[in-house]
Amino acid sequence: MTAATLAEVQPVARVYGEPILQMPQDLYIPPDALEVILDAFEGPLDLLLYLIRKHNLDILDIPMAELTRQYMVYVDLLRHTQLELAAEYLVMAAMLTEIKSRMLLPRPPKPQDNPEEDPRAQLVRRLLEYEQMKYAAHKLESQPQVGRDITLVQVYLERVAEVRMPQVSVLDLQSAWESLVARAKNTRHHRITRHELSVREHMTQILRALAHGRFVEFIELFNPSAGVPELVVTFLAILELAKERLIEVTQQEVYAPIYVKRLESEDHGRESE
Amino acid sequence: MPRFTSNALRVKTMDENLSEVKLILETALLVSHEPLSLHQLGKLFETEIDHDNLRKVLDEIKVDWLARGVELVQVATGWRFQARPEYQRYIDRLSPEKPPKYSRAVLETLAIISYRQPVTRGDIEDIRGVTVSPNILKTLEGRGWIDVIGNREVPGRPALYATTKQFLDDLNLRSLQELPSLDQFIVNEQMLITEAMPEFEARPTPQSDMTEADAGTPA
Amino acid sequence: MPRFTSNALRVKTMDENLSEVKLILETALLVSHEPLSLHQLGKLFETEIDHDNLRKVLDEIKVDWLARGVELVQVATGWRFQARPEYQRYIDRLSPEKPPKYSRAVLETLAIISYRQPVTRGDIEDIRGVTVSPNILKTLEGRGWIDVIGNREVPGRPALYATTKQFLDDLNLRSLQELPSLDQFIVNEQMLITEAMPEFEARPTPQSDMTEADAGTPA
Repeated sequence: MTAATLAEVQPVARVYGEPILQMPQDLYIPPDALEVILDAFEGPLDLLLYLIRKHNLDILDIPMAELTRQYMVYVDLLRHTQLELAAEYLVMAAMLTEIKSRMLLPRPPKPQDNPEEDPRAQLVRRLLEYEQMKYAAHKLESQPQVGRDITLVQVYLERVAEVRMPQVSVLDLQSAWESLVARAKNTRHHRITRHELSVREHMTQILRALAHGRFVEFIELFNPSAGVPELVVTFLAILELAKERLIEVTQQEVYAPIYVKRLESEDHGRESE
Repeated sequence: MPRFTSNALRVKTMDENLSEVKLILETALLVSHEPLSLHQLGKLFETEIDHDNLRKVLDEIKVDWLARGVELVQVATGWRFQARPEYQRYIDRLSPEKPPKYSRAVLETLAIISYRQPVTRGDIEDIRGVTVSPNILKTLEGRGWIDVIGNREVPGRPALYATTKQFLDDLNLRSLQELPSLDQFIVNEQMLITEAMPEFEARPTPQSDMTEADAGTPA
Repeated sequence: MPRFTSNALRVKTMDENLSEVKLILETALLVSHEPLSLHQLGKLFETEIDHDNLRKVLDEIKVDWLARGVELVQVATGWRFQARPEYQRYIDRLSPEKPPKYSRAVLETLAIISYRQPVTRGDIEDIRGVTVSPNILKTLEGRGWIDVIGNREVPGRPALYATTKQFLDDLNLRSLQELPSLDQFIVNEQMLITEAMPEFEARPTPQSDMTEADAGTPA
């Protein structure tokens, strides 16, 4: 191993309990340290990049022979323990060898339309791409992160378990009615006109007004200020109620006040409920 | 654990110090998932702050938040910020759960009562062509949308159902007349080509319609 | 559908209305577990408020909170309140729990997906020069930071990975354009030697394992 040039205090790794105080300065890594050190790299590209950067090699002028020899040593050592990783280093070694051999071969005259690329160019591109992504990973890691550097506000909300009631719209009612009529079409027709609805609404109102079996004077059921159509509809509602035997309309004598009363309680009483 | 010197607390005057303490307490309480006890709140600071002083600052924060949608409250395990209940309905709109739906039987029964009131259960059964379970009427009564307004004077004195004022309110109607007219439907039924869906505006209806309808109903 | 009237919004003056809108927005943002988009914020109100006006009110809230320990920020999926970084060290004293620290393999994979998306596992392997274990992708998917957005139409139809909006939210970003620029890398290429250098931890080495394995393997 060459003399240490960096004075590092923390051991970078331990091999057989012995601290390694710095990364190996040579391309050559002692076999003892290899496993530990290779573990620290993400793969052959990472190691190659490290070696190039560490030795301040020109990325365009990699000493291929030396690197290749070194890689073969790694492959040999790795194949016992990490076969898959060994394969990846082997691929890299093969690539390095190929580059080296192509550089040694005499170059044939290049055809004009297919200029031969420097065999190292592709490797260099890959190394630069990888290095850029390592840089990107570093940048991403230093980006503030929720949970690590940023805490989100979270104010408590006591949710009252509200019973949610189904919502019904008038359109729901309309379509329910339409499907009813569609179903009953063959037997009967239900024609609900606006006019009839208003009569029915008044029937309900009158029955409510006559609650508790009290007598109400006929004219009290009318609201004279509401206009003629309203009066007519109220009158129709009273007639309809009388026809359905829901109310009783009585008059003692001609021109005496007319009284209206609900029919029920007189004959039957509420005990039937 | 290494403790870093707090620049924020290394301040010149007491007042400044206090306002920073307040900000730190407020921030911690806003981000905390659970109530923070005085003991926990004390741990926020390098220099010890006694509980009386902490309580004083917390009371100040409480006052600061009086006019907001969120309030600082003290619960069994400590202090926490919580949204005022009045704001829940707004927040609920963010994650609307599918509201429950009434069954077709309930909707049809409601439609019959709305359009044909007052009606007995028998009337409803006649129109629907099937038995009406008491649960359906109970559901609608429970909702406050229908009630019994009397009994029909026929054997058995069946109860007469009608819709309530609350039904109109809940459906945003002023009167039953604002229910969709079904005239349009009848026209369609008669295979006369017409355009759009019925609209809610009042349309004059021929008086004779009702008479006809009545006459047309088989006795 | 009938819309029910909101008392809180039925106010006398424009000013009152606006301050109520502000309180509702602030409260919803303080309570929400995730960022709220303008669309979601709009749903808080009965009456429609256009996005420009919402944005104006949000900006006002932002200003209101300038001198506090908490700030209103906009990220990819919307707006959220978060503690200012200066206050993080106080908060850390309350709950020192941190999300997992990722290995270099995970970080490099994430970087490649972030900056080169959409990419297949093969693309990632080409760049890193090693096999990408499925666990790495699972880790990132589990965090909700990446997902499969399709398949490349080549033999085997490999899955295409991309980053999610949650990834942007978690990194406090509004869009991929806000990812740290890599331009500097090209300029400072030569200065990367130390930054790119792997860190070594003093790790107990399975020495005996290696010896055994070596010994056990026939030469």
